[in-house]
Amino acid sequence: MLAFVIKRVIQSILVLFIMSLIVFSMINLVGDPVDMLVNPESLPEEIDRVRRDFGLDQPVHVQYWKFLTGAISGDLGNSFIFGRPALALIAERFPATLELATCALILAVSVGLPLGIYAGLNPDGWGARIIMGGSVLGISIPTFWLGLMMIIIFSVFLGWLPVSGRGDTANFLGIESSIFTLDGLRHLILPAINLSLFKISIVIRLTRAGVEEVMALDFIKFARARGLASQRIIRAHLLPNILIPIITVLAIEFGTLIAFATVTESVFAWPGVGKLVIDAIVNLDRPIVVAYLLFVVTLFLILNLIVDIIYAALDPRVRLQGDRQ
Amino acid sequence: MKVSTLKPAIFMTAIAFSLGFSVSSASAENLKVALAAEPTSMDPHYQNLTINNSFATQVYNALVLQDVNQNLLPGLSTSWKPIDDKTWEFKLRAGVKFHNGSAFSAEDVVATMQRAANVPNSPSSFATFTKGKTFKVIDDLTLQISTEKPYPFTPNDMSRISIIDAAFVDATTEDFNTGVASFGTGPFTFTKWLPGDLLEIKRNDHYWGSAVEWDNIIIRPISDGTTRTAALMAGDVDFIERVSPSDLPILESREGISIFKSVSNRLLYLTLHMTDSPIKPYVTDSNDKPIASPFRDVRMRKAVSLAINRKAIAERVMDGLSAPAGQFSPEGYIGYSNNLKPDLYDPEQAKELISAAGYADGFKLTMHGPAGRYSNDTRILEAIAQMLSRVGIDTSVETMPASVFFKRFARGGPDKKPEFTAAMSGYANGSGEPSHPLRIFIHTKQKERGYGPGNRNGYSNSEVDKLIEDGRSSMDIAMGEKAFIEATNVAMQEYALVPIHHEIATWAAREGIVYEHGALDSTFLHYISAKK
Amino acid sequence: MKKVQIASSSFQDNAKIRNALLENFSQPTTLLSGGLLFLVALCAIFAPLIAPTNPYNLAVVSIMDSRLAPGEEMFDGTVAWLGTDGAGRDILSAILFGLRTSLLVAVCSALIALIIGLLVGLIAAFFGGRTDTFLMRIVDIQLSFPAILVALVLLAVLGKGIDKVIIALVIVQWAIYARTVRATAIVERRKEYIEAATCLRLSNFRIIWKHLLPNSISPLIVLATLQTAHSISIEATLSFLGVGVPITEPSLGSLISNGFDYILSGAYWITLFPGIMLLATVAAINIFGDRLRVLLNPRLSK
Amino acid sequence: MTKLLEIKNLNVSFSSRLGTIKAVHGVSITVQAGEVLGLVGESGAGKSTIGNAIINLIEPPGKITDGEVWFKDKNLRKLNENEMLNIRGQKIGMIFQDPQTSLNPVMTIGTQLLETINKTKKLFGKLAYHNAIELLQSVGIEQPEARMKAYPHQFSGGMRQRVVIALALAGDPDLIIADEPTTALDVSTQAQILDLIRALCIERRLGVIIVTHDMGVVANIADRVSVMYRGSIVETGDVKYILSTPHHPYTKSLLAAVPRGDVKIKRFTSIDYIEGGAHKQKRIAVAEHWLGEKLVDNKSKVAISITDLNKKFVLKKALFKQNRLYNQAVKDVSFSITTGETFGIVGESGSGKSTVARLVAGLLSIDKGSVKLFDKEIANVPKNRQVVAVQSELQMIFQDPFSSLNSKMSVEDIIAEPIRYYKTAGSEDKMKQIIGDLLDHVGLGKNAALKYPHEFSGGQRQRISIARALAARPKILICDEPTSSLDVSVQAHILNLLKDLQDELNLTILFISHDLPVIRQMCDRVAVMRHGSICEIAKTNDLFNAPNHSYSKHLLNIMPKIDLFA
Repeated sequence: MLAFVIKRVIQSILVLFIMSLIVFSMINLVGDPVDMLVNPESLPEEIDRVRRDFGLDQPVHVQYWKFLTGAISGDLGNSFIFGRPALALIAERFPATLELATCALILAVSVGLPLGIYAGLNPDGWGARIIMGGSVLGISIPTFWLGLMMIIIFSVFLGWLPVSGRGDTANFLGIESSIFTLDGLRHLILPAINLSLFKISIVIRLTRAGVEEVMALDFIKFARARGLASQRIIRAHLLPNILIPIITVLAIEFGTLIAFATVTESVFAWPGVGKLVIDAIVNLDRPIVVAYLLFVVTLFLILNLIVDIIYAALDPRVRLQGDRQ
Repeated sequence: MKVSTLKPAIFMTAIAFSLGFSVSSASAENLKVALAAEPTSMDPHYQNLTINNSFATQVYNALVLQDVNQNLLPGLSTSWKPIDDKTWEFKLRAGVKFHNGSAFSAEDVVATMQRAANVPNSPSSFATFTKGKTFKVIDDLTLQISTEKPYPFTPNDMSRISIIDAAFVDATTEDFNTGVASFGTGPFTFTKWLPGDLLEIKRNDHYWGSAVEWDNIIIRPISDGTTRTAALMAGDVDFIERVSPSDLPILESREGISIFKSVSNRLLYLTLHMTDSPIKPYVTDSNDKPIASPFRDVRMRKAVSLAINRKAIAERVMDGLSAPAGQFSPEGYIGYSNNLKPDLYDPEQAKELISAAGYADGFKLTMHGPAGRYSNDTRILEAIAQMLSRVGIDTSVETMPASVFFKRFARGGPDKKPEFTAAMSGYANGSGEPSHPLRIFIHTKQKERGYGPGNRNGYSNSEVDKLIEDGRSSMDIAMGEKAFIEATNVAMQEYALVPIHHEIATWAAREGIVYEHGALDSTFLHYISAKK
Repeated sequence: MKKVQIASSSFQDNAKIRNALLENFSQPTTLLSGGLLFLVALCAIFAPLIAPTNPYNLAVVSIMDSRLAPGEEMFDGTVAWLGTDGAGRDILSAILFGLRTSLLVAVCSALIALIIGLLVGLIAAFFGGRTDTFLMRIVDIQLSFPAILVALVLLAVLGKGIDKVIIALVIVQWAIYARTVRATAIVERRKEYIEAATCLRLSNFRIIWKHLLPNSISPLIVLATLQTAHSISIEATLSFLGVGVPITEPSLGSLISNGFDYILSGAYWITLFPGIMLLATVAAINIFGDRLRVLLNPRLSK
Repeated sequence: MTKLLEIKNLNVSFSSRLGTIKAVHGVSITVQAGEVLGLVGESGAGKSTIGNAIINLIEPPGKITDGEVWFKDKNLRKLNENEMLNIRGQKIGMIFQDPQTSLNPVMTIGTQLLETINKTKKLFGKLAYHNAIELLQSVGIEQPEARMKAYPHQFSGGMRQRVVIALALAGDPDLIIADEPTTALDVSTQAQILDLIRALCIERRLGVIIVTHDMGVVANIADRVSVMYRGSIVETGDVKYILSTPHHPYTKSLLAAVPRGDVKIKRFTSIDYIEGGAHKQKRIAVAEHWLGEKLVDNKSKVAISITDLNKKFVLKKALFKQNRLYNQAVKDVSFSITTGETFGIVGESGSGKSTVARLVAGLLSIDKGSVKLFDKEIANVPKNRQVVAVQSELQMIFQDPFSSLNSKMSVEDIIAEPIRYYKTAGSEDKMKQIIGDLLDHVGLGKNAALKYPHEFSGGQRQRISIARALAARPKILICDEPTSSLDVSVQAHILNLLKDLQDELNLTILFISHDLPVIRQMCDRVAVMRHGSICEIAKTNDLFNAPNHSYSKHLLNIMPKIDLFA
């Protein structure tokens, strides 16, 4: 187990290193952040000063080396635009994204799982057809379009829910979140649904596939032959066996939720990391883009690690080794 | 609710308290505003950026203020005058106190000037406005500013720098962001800032000028235009800026919404390359062979201008939110020339000019422009491409994110020269100083003298250059403006740039709120008031 | 454990497979989605022939025709049955041409990504050991980048253009294919027919090409369908976020996102019709892919 | 004796759009308490369907179309699903074929036992726990308290099957239906499990139905036997009687096909009753044929010579060598095979016999030792042309007929591959003719060439595999359990074919099998393997008559014997 974790950490650091190299050189190719920053009325020497101050006058490899030495001591550089540490900016915005993604995930599981089980157990019924048809729609509708439609319908025409922003937050047990206020919840509903819809569909499909697969296995048949009632078979034999793969997939999906929140956040003006990073990409605020990508990749790597550990904890057959497969 | 006298210490505590535990109950005196962008910092000297500057005017004052049409008004300085060719004297306002209670004096100005030019990590500093100026304190309320050469625009420059308490001359940008140092003399005090989410300011009850009527203003940044409109319609906010042109009809038809429009000084223009060698093959003949830029010929530039149906763009693309332009300034604005009118749509004459210039067989042109930088920028480009295609210039459009566009626009070609043959860009005069656009875009490029940094098409006319330089060294402002207008006349008739239109700035609010608006498209919150 | 497979009568097996095929292909959903897909493909291929106008020809499109409601007549007399967009393009024509662009982007990127992924996956599975570890780590790196962000950054680097969108989507997708292929191929690799081929001392290339590839490709076909649908969606999202195809040659996605600016002003048709087309196309591909999966996986078909 | 179960005229059919397949028709059987009924037949005969039909667990689209199932005095067909729940487990227990998949992998054995006891005996808490412990003891599981907490994967196959039996017994049923209960087990475990079932049957006076394809199992355990053929019962009677004097031609041929462990016979008697679709073998004159062209130049007397062969697999990877765990699959194995000889390796699963085959074939890398084919060293030498040439004279027939053929290639392409690759035929036409001849020779007929593997049954596929091997014109053939997944009747055909080929082509054969009777019929000499090492190498007759090594004796002892006939 320890060897496994150590090996993973080493691999992860390698991945992060390569990734930072790619992102760094890629962003450098794009444009010149100075053009975006300096006011056009400024004097030419002002442009040179900014370039010098940000170290942009140096060759890329020198800039990268500086970044790398800084990164080792936990400093990913200051945002060009905000002049503040990129990591601090991300950390500041992250709770909002986390809150959104968590709600979306909870929605995805609490809606997707029961529907998927139902569809898997009654594969030929009308209910299952409707559920599976719905899940195809859920996968097919682009998130942004749905988000905009939801704003039009629920906020503008019906006026039920607010259009954008995060709403009031409150502190509960040390967690600052908008879940704890009515206003916050009202703000959260639309973005969370918007973000979760795709995942609900994924969960439905995964669950259904899992149910169909497990139900065909011998041990289910044997359980029936032992005279166990269907209720018991579903609860005690089917569920644990489908939950293991689903939980592990969900952990990874959580990572993509956070990454995909970018779209939802820009539709609903949700003050999360996604919006920050879109703006950073547009404005070539390289430190933020690099820091964010490193942050997300780290998150993915950690989630992956957690997934493997959860898997080992849930499935008695699996033992962690130094190798993944 | 008016607090007449409050001890500074208590006041400080009150601010500190409100920082930690803000009360967000919605009362009638609170105003909720959605802006298209938020400042990048609460430090008024951190970045010389339009949104930062317009927000800074809420919390801070400069020596000289500008009204919504960029006319200069007394601010922390009550009057100013040149005492010789190289020196301006400013009389300062008496009895002004910073939000933290300390009194304002000439020392604060000197300290501010020192800080403004030297903020570490500033992505765009205010050094431009302090460079070459020496500040001399005569007494508490008198200040002399001297320059190396005669310079008539010192008051304009002074309108750009927010004055802070000398006690915070060494404060960091972070101190301003957290509110530790952000004490100005402006109509509002800074309450809290959750970047990306909201920004709160509170009325300064001790403001020296006319008081504002809102207890608190809550600003939410909503960058998407449709979402902003939806937020107003849904009642989430009371006031929005920059209504999307396409959303205007529905807002206008809706009960309980007022709309404010005015022609702004934001100009959209085409620049056409006019030196010998094409920098990249963005102009080709019908066999796709690169050719030299046809726009060296003034007839071709004129043809392009005549081929553009500005009225159609205003009506069809901008939903009426643009005014056809023939020069940098909109009518009634500094530097406006009465001799210049926007070109009228005349495709026939355009075709004739093209034939006369020898391009009757047509050619292929790729136009470039930024995406999402200006209102409807890509759509305008597309419309222009349609129009040019109709007079025989087979035009295609390439748009890109602003960050990429501006780099290539300025230095994308070989030897770090401008890359595009035809490109669309925008301009708005920030300082209200009339020579500004001429110095940047029209004057022959002379980097070391600070002339022509934005001259990307190689336009050069020594007569125009001389007029600009003369005007800029005359302390007689009226004389100077005449020279600038003359320079503008010549340059525009030679199509140094092809102006398209001035954007019409828009604001919308729920009924009962009025906004005093002018040629600036930024939003100044203290100009929002309740209808009496 | 000894593996004991009960050799059921082959003829019965055959009948089962054929049965499954027939049953699947005659199901209304399959027929409907397949038919729709066919229609969509036809529309895309023959767009220049069937579209009333050419929305990509700027000399024809006129801004004076902008935002006509469905059924109104354009300047040149053509009736815009589905209305026109903000630039004066006939929506019906724009949908047909946009569909072409969207499908081109999706199919090309899916195909190229499939080929790259196939190669990497097969090589990793066949040679195993260090080669496998090395290639799969690269796949891991690629997969740990969130797709939408990679595409965003890439397009910011590359600029707009159909070719660039395709490149971005390929980079985003290839690893998924590689991983899927490897998973299948590694199972196939252990099967005895590969050992038999090794016994014949065939070259590695031949074994991979003739034996491993044909047997590892079927899950990819399903994946490719679903990824195609997904690509269309991603392309639309990218266009929404401001990177993507050039404005003068809109895809379905950019039509929708452009049209969205007008929805509050009542010009619903600009975003609605392309939206419906997008939804129908993506849903049809997804349903078809789903059916295909059932079909190609005999275990799932009853 | 009282009738415990009586099935009258049972019909089961599977319907689909293409028509209805009658899986079971007109089946009537009875089982008495304390009696073991063997239900024997080859795959696809419908015997498992009967087992499922009794407790009404037929999966759709299968359906019982007619018949009655009387259990004691109840007609089970008249009961609804709720009433059936009280029959299943409580009155009738089931045991399935594969203990690996019969148990929920993520639930402890204890929980699975307790939930069954809760349901069937209505016992809870301590009482249920003690009952579970007792059950585990009764099926011969040691340290039951500790094992209660274990998960299925922590048991060996045999132990797991005992747990399955315990689960089946948990409700004190009167009847046990065991569906191929020992097929997935090793020979020695198989014997133990059968003994256990027999013992329980006597002890608890259970009625038992054993569904099996293995005549040996029936002979060992059953009191009476019903022989099934294509959904019908062709013959029922006392085991001894049926085995010694079968009446129905199917039963006769089935028995004739069972390899005998007691005496070696030249060929299996030809059985035409079974593989209905098989062609009459059309022999070709090998000596004058392309196939025999290279036969003359027999370079060496020793075809295969192996010394001190070693192979280990990594079980657990670790960063440091000393932490790694290995499985020594093959340890110091040496033997040599003379040209034209059939050499057998026999052993239980995991004994390393297949690994030896793959090492010789060059499919696995060799850790240590030497392998010579016709005096040419192939172990750990660079792959030059000569090595490849000698290696390609060795071909292999694999165990699983389903995975050993590339299903995406036509039979013609499969067989043509070596001919095309090495360009041994001269022309395409010549090649087609050769393929036709080969197919004729292995008894499939020319027409098979254009079909695909999935159109053939297991036995036919094994013939295709043989034709493919022949197309490479091998001198050595390695057969790795070539018939272990085939029905006995088909097995007999394939073994006959291999014998013929060896005679005609003077092939050297390395024959791997776990099945002693098959070894006896096929091999000249035999090596007995256990835990990666060879225990004993002997002439086949000597080994069977007078084994030296104790393990050989043990193996021979537990070999299922059908010595009732003759």
